[in-house]
Amino acid sequence: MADVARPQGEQVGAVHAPIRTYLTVWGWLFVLSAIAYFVDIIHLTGWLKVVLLTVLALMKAGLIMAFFMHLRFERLTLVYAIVAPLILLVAMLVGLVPDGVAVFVRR
Amino acid sequence: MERSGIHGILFALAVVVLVLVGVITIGDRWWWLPPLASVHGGQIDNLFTITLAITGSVFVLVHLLLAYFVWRYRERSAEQRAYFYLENRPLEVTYTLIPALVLTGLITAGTRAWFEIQGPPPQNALPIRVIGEQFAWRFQYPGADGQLGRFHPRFVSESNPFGIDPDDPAGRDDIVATELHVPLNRPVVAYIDSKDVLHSFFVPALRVKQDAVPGMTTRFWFVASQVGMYDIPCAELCGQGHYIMRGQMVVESDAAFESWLAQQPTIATMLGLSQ
Amino acid sequence: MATEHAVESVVVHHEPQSFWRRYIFSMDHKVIAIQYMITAGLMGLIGLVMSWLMRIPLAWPGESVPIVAKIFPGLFEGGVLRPDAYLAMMTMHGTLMVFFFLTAILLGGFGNLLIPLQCGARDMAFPFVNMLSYWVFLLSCLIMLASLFVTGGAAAAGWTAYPPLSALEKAVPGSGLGQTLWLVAMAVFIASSVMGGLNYITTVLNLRTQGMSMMRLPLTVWALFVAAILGLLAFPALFAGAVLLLLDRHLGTSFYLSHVVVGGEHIVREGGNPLLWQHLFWFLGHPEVYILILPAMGIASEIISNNARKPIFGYRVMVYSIIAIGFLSFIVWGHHMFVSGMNIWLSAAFTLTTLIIAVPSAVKTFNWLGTLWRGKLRFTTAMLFAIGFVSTFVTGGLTGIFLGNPTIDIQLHDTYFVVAHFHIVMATSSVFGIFAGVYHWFPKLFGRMMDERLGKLHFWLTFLGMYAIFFPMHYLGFMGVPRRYYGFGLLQYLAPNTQDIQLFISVAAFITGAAQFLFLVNLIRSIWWGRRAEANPWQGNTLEWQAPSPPPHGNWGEKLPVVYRWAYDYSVAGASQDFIPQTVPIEQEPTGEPGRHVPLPTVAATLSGDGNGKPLQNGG
Amino acid sequence: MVAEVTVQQVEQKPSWGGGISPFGVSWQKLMMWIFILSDAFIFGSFLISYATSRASVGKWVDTGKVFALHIAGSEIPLLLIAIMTFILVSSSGTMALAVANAYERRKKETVRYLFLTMLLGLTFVGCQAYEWTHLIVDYGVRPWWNPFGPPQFGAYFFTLTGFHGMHVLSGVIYLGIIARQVAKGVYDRRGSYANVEIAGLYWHFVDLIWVFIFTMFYLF
Repeated sequence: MADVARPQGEQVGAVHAPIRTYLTVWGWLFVLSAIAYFVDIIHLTGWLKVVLLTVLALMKAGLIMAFFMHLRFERLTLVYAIVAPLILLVAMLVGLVPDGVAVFVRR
Repeated sequence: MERSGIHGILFALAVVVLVLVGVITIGDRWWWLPPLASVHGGQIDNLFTITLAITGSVFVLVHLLLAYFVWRYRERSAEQRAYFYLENRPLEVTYTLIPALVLTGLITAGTRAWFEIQGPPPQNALPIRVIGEQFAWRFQYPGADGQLGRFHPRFVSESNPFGIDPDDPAGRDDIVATELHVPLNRPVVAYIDSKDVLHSFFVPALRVKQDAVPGMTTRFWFVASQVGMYDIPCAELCGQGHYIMRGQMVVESDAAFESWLAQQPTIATMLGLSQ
Repeated sequence: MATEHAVESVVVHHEPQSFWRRYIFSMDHKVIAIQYMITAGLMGLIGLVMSWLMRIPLAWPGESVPIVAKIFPGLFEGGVLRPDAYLAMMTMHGTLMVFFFLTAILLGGFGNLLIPLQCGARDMAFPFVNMLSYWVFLLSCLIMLASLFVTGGAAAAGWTAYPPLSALEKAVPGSGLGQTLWLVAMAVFIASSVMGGLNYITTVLNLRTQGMSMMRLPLTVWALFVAAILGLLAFPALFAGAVLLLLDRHLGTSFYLSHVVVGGEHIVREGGNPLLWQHLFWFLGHPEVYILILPAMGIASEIISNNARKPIFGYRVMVYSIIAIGFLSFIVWGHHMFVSGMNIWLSAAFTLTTLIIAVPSAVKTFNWLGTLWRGKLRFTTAMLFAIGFVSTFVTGGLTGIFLGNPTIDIQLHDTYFVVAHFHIVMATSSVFGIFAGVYHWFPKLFGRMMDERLGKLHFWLTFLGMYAIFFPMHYLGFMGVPRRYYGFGLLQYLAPNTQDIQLFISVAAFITGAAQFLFLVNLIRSIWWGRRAEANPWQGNTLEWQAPSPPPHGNWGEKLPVVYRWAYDYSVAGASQDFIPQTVPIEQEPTGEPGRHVPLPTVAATLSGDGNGKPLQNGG
Repeated sequence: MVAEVTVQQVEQKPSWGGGISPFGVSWQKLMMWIFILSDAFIFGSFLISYATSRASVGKWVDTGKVFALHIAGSEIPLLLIAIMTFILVSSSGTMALAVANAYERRKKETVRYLFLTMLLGLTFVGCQAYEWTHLIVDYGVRPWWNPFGPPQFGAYFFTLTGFHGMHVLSGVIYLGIIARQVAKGVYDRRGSYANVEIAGLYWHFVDLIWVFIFTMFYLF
C-alpha cells in the first residue's frame, strides 16, 4: 500500500545497485584518473596521448553516467534520449576545430 | 458561417498574378546581375541560371497548384463533403526522391565549381595584398622580387598607414596604392587582410567576395576578363561608415598596368628608407 | 519498472481569487501564454517602428523628415536619420524580431497555450518555473529596451554581433554600453528560454493524457516539442559565446580579438579568432530560424487540415520531416560562413547538409498541397494566413537553394538577396503562422470571436504587402546591392532605378506596417465586445476544443479527458459529422487513424470520386 | 497485493501511449536530466571553443609545470590538480552513498553523507581558490596576459574553472537545502526521497564535467 501512495511517479520498487557496486565504481574512477595522470607525467606525446586520454575520459564519464547517475538502471529509451543529443557536440567539435587549424595556417 | 468562397477565388487570382510578375520580371531580366567581367564568374553565373530555372519552375508549379486547389475545392455548399484521404506512399516517396536527386545534382555542380574557384591559384598569378580598414581599401603590389612584404597591424602608424613591416627586406621595393589596378586576362591572387574589424572584399562585376578577417589572411584568386572600372564595396558590416567604404578597381591592358604601377610610390620612398 | 500516472497525481487547481495571483503572478499556463503574447507583441511593434525608421533614408536618402525627427529626437540630426542610428535600428530590429518577438510568441505564447491543452494536461509540469520563465523574459526585454537610451545608443553591430565590431568600443558608437546590455539581455533571455524549454519538453513527454500517444499528437505539439528541443540545445552555444564576448569587451581577453588599429589607436590583443564567434553564433543561429519556422509549420498544418475538413495528408511523414528538419538544422550552420574565411572543406560539408535539409521541407510543402486537394475549403482568416504561409514558405525556401550553394553564395552573400530570402521564409512565414494561430485560437483564449471581415482585410493587406516589400528585394540582390548600407550614393555599378525599387519597398513597408494596426484594433475590440464563442467554433478535433472557452485554471473538470483517436478524423466515411473529436470512443464513431482504420480506398475508387461511400457534392 | 495488480495493469499499456511516463521517470527527474543536457551544451561550447582557440594559437603552455607543487624541494607536476580530482571523485562517491541510503530511507545516513559531500565540495572550491591565488599572485597570470605564452591560456583557465567552480558552489548550496529537508523529515512525510536522487544527478554531472576539464585543459 505504501508503494501506491508514493506521489509523482517515483519508481515503484526501483532497481538499484547494492552499495558494494558504488564502492567498486568509485575505486575504478580513482584507478582511471591515476592512469590518466601517469599518461601525462611520463611525457607521452602526440596522437597516442590524445587517444589514450580521450578513451580514459570517456570511460570515466561512462562509469559516472551509468552507475552514479543511474542510467544503467533506467529504461533504454531514456539512455538514448540523453546520449543521442551529445552527438551534436561531436558535430560542433568537427565543425569548429578544423577551422581553428585553418586559422592557424593562415595567420 | 458566412460564405467564404470568394476569398478562395481572390487568393487564386493573387497567386497567379504573383507568378506572372515573377516570371515576367525575372524571365525577361528586368533587373539582373552586373555584366560579367571575370573568368570564374562564368561558372557562378551558369550555376545561378540553372538554379534559377529549377527553383523558378518549382515556384510556378507549386503556386499554380495552390491556386488551382484553392479555387477548385473551395466550399460551395453545406452538404459537400471533403474527400477522406490519408496518405499515398508511392506519391510521397516520389516527391521525396525527386527533390533529393535534383539537389544532389546541384550539390555536385556547386562543390565542384567551389573547389575550382577556391583552389590553389596558378603559379604565375600576380599576388596583391588587399588591406581593409575603416572605411577604405588599400593595396600592396610586389616589387621586382615578386614577393609581398610582411603586413601586421602593429606596424601601422601615421607615416606607415599600410602597416608594412619596415624591416622586411622583401617589402622595401613593394608598391602601395589606394586604387586597385589589375592586368587583363592574367591571374591575380588577392591576399586579404584587415587592420581593424571584419570587412568583405566584394567586386560585384567580377563575382569576387571574400571577408577580410583581422588576425588572419584570406585569399581569393581571379582572372579579370573585361577592361573597365569597377566598384569595390565592402560587404561585411564594418561600422558607421560601412556604406561609404568603396574602392575603385581598374582592369587594363598589361602595358597600361605596368606604366601605372611604375608611377606609384614604393614602401621605401613612403617610409624614407633606402631601397 | 512501472510508474504511476504522472497526470493523475497533479492536484486539481483551485481558481486563485486575488487579481494579482490570477492575472499577474499567475501560474496558469494560459495566463502566462497571454502575458508572453502581449509582451512579445509589443516588442514586435517596436521592431516594426524600427524598420520604418530604417526605410526612411533608404527611400529618400538625405531628405529631411522633420515630423518623424520630432518624435525620435535622439536618432535624427537635421531631420535626417543618422548613420549610426540607422545601424542601431537595424541591429535592434533584427534582435527584437527574431528573439523577443518571434521566438517568444511562438514558444512562450503558443507553446504555453497549446502544449498542455492539446496534450490533455492540467498545466505545465512545473508551473512555478513557467511563471519564472516569463518574468525573466520580461526582465530581458527591459534590459534590451534600456540599451536604446544609453550613451552611444543601442548595439549597432548587427543582430549577429560579429566581433571585433561588437567587441571594441571605438569601432562603432553602439559598441559601448549598448552592446554590453545587448549581450546581458541575450544571456538573460537564454536563461528564460531554457526554463521554458524544460517545461515544454517534460510536459509533452510525461504529462500527455491517457490514450494520447506520440503518434496521436497534433502537429502543432510535435512542432513546438521539436522547436523546444532545438532551443534547449542550441541556445547554450550563444550563451557561451556571449560570455566570451563580454570578457573580451571588459576583461581584456583575446578570445576573438587580435592586434588591431581602430581610429589610429592600437588595441593590443593577441591571437584571437573572430571566426570562433561566428561558429558559436550560428550554431545557435541556424537552429534558431527553425525554432521560428517549425511552430509556424505546425500551426499551419493544423489550421489547413481543420479548414479543409480533411486529415492532414501523410501525417507520419509530416512528423518524420519535423524531426529530420530539427536534427539537420544543427549541422548546417556553416552555410552562413562560406565567404568568411572558413576552411573550404567545411564549406563543402555544410553545402551537403544544407541542401539535404531542403528535402523534408519540400515534402512538407507537397503534403500541404495534398491536404488541400479535394477538400472542402473554408476560408476563415486563419485559413487564409495558413495558405499564405504555404506560399511564402515555398517562395522563401526556394531562394535558400541559391544561398546554400557556396559558389552562388560568393555573389549573393550579404546582398539584399539574403535579406529577401530570410524575410520571406522565416519572418513573413512565421508571422503568418502567428496570425493564423491568433485568429484560430482567439475564441478559446477569450471566449469571444474576432471580427472576420476586419481580419480578412488585414490578411489581404498583409499578404500583398509582404510580397510587395520582399519580392523586389531579390532584384536588388541580383544587382549586387549590399545589405546594411545606409545609402548607396557612392556605388556606380548600380542602375539608377535601384533607387525606385527602394522607394517602392519603403512605401509598401509603411502601408503593410500600418495595416497591422487593423489587427490591433480587431484584437482589442474583440476581447471585450466580440461575439460570444461556443466551445468549438471551428468544429475541431483536438482536445482544447473539448474544454470550455476560456478553459478554467486546470483546464478540465474533475476528470482528465481520455483520448481514443488521432487528431485528424475529419470527413471519415460513415461518421455522423465531418469531424470526430479525439475524446469520442471508437465504438461510437469510426476512425481513419493510420494503421487501425478501414483499408484505404483503392485507386479506382479514388478516380471515380466516391471512395468513401459518399459522393462529393460539388467538389468531385 | 494491491500494488502488484496496479503494476500489472500499468505494464500492459504502451509506454508512449499517454497517461504514463514513457521513460519511467518522474517529471522532476526528467527535468533535471534535460537541464543537465542543456548545461552540458554550455560546457561543451566552452570546451570546444577552447580546443578551437588552442588549435588556432599553435603553441600552448606546459600545464604540468604551471600546476606543479613543490614539496620537499622536488617538483611534482599537476599534484594539486590530482588532489582536486581525488576530492571531487570522492565527493561523487559519498553522494552516491547518500542516494543509496535515501533509497532505503535511512534519514540519518543520508544526511551524514550529504554533509560529507558538501564538505568535499567546499574543499574542492577551496583548492581552486588556492590555485587561482597561486597563479594570480605568484605567477602573475591574468585573463589578458600570462608569462607562459598565449594569453588565451589565462583566459580559458579562468573561464573554464570559474564556471565549473560556480557550479560546484551552487551544488553545495543545493545539497544544503536538500539535506535540511531530509533532516526535517519532509521526505519521510512525503514518502519519497526522490529529491535526493535528483540532486545527486546534478552533483555527478558537475563531477562529469570535471573529468573533461581535467583531461582537456590540464592533461592535453
